[in-house]
Amino acid sequence: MYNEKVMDHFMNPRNVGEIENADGVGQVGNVKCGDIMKMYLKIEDGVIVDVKFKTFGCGSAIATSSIATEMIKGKTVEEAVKLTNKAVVEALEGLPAQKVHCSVLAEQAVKAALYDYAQKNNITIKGLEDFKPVEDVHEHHDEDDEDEE
Amino acid sequence: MNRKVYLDYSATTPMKKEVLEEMMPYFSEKFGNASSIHSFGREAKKALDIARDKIAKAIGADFKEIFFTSGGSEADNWAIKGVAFANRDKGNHIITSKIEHHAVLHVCEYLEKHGFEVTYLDVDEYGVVDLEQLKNSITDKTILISIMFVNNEIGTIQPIKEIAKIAKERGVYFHTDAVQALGNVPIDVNDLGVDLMNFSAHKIYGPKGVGALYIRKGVKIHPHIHGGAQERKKRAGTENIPGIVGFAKAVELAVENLDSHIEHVRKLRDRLIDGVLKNIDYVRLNGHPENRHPGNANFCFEFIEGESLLLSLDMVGIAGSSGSACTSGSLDPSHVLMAIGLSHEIAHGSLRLTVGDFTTEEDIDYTIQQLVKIVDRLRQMSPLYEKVKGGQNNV
Amino acid sequence: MNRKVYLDYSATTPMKKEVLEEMMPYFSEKFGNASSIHSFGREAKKALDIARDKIAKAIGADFKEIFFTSGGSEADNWAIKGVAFANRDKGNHIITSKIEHHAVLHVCEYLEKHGFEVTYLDVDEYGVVDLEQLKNSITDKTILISIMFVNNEIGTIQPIKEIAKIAKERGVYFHTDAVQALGNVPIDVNDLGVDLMNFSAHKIYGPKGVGALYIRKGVKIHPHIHGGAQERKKRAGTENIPGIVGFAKAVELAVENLDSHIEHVRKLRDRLIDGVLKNIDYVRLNGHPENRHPGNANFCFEFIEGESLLLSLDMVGIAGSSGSACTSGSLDPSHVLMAIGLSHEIAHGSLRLTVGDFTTEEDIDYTIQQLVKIVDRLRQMSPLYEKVKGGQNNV
Ligand SMILES: Cc1ncc(COP(=O)(O)O)c(C=O)c1O
Ligand SMILES: Cc1ncc(COP(=O)(O)O)c(C=O)c1O
Ligand code: FES
Ligand code: FES
Repeated sequence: MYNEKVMDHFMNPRNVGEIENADGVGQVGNVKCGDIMKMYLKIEDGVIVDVKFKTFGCGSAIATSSIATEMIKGKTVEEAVKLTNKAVVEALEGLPAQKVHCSVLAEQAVKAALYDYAQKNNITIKGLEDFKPVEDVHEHHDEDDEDEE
Repeated sequence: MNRKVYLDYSATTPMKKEVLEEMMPYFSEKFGNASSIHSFGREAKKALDIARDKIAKAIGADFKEIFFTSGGSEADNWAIKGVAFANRDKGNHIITSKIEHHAVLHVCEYLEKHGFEVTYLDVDEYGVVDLEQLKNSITDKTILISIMFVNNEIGTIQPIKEIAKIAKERGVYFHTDAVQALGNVPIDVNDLGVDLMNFSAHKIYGPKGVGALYIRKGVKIHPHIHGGAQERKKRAGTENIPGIVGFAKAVELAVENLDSHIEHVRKLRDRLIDGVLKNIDYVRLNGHPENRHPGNANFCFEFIEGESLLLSLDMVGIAGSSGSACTSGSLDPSHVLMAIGLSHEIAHGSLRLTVGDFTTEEDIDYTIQQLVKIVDRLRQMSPLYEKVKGGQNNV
Repeated sequence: MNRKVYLDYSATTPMKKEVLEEMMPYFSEKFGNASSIHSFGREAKKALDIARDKIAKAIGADFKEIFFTSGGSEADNWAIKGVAFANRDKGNHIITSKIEHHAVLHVCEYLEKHGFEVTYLDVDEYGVVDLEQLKNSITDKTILISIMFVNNEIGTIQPIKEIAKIAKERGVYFHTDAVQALGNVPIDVNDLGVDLMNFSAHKIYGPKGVGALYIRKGVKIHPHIHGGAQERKKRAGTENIPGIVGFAKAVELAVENLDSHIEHVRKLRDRLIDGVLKNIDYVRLNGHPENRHPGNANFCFEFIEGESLLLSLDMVGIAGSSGSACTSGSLDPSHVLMAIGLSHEIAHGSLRLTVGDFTTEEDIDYTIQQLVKIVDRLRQMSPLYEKVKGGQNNV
């Protein structure tokens, strides 16, 4: 059901853990599946120098967290904000349709951590103006319920 | 890592050698259509009759009360829709439980859209239906009670005999889904007093795509598949003779070896449960402590999620399940675990391991050892575990 | 008398060696439940996907348009009931023909009891439906046309493409029962333009208890068996992997060898027809002279009755049928023969002989030789024959 890349990030997740005195911490959850993702950012001069995550979730949730941390590490805050779930799915070379929402969780966790950083430092980040740190991510993609009774 | 440990016998079983041997002649030699009057047909008909007779005898039923289907789900659908529509003039109320298999629940939901009313009985923390609630739910509109014999997720065995007694007193038909019961608990339809009961061959080392519905003589039920005169005009379609012959053999073996099977799987299952509870913290055993399927173990591991647990087990060759196989595509936590009162979060960390005839002690020990490692690894990643254990688990 | 000649390939076929070989690994080794996420399950799922893909390709359909069932009858039931109930808001009128298989006719009769109206189209003396009558029967209440591709008794092939065109023009769904067509005529769902089409594996040297329904993308149809999420949530039940794998292999062989199969059976069938017509008086060939199933021969022998003919043939090892196998329990003359205008008397003397891949020239010659003797013997006993032949036949 998952491709090799996803399984690799699931079995050998990169950047698992926590950062003490992190500059930004974000936690998001998905009501439908109950999964939770937490991101920690270390930011110096507007650059993400370290990132760690913890995830309570399915294989896809763990794999997307892992690859998302890789994708934003070393990036500027402005660049990291632009991370989309689509890019995460592409980086993982695809996810099963009913698992695409897990990647939304990863995007939201990164944004929530950046939002926390912005709040703490009293700054605004371009692209995060409308962000609401909600714990519930609703996006869901159900495959084929086309013409059920 | 080449070791393979199959602990998902409640999802399906490998066919036994004896079953396949029994089926072999019917594929290409004795291949006749049982409805044909020539020698090829009569040969097939004879095999069909013998198979029906074996299964009838195995559950104390009459030959004419056994109807073959394509599996457990079809039989559930037939039993419930068939009785509901045939008795619509008497009433439109059906009683079932919250922990039924989807082949019962989704049929009930369908019937609700078609003028029926359904009561879904609660279960206690062990998954046992409340008999008082059952009694109080019966009205003069009630035409059917459908309560499963053995739950497929948590293994809990229901008080079928008591339910049958209540149903009989109130003149209501009683159907029980015995897919997980056959071969794991003794079954006698008259002793139990049920009116309809269904089975599936592939759960008892028989072939996939075959099942049966027991319909007590006199029960008013609609035919299920219209067409030819097969199955006493109630279920049309050329009979799957090899499948039915294999099913009968599997039932025969299951009944003959019931005691030794139960002893074997119970011993290993208990070893598994003991090992897990002793070596892992924050784990809960779901289902009834004693009155349960002898091969079933169902755990909730707090702070971790079922799919990642399953995937990790799979990576070391261990096959388990989180709930029933047919819902594994779904994101919702098990309706059974919700019904016994677990929270979403805890229900999410569920793992069903079911032991079978080919399971060994080494399989169990290997599984315990791997589970300890995997649970630990996943908990280290979990933001929920962090809170419990405090700082000490930081990397 | 040990000679056995099987001439009932339209009732069922022996499984081919290649089919069984393909199935074997899935009974006891690769036995997983296709819904399980572990390696055993994925292995099963892969086999299922490959099988579905093979069958889709063989008929020019999309992978997602193939739904597995337990056989031809279940698929007929699903197609018709499923479309009827799902489109009830658009209308309640169904058009079919008088010569359909009972799995279609009895479903239509059932629907008539549940608020639907059914037009049963006439056929001409060859068993071909009347396209003008079809056109005139369509009303704005018509939601479904169901006309079989190849008739199972007299072998007549219907103008499916023309019917599909008419259905499309009028915005009505078109289902065709292709159980006897698969492997005997070329099939491409898009070229034909049908919306639903069903098949049965055991008619094409595949396993019993497996079939499929092709459902064109977008067709509004209700699920058939409620329960697990199998078959895109439309047909629940653990998939019969060995059966489905065998079915796919049988379809593959049938499509690959279509031309040589047709040539082989047509040659032998024509030899049979010629031999019978040349050597026996008062015999009639039923069905269309050219547009027919390549292996089908259907005769009426005047002055004698079908069952005694069948029994006599069986005594010399020849397996034939009088009409479809599933009505052999019935005493009524074939509804198909009545529809093509035969009298009760004549219809009663019908014999269907269907030739298949394992039939030989010797089988045919032996059959002709035996038929001559048997028909003569039975006629000598017949009071009807007496009248025709006058005193000369009295004992
Ligand atoms: C035309 C036709 N439709 C449907 C069926 C039913 O198929 P099955 O026996 O697989 O249910 C048959 C054969 O019995 C048939 O010949
Ligand atoms: C309790 C119960 N009922 C019904 C079924 C359905 O049986 P089948 O897969 O043969 O359709 C199953 C297994 O899937 C089951 O465990
Ligand atoms: S299933 Fe919800 S995050 Fe994966
Ligand atoms: S006399 Fe035998 S069927 Fe009527």
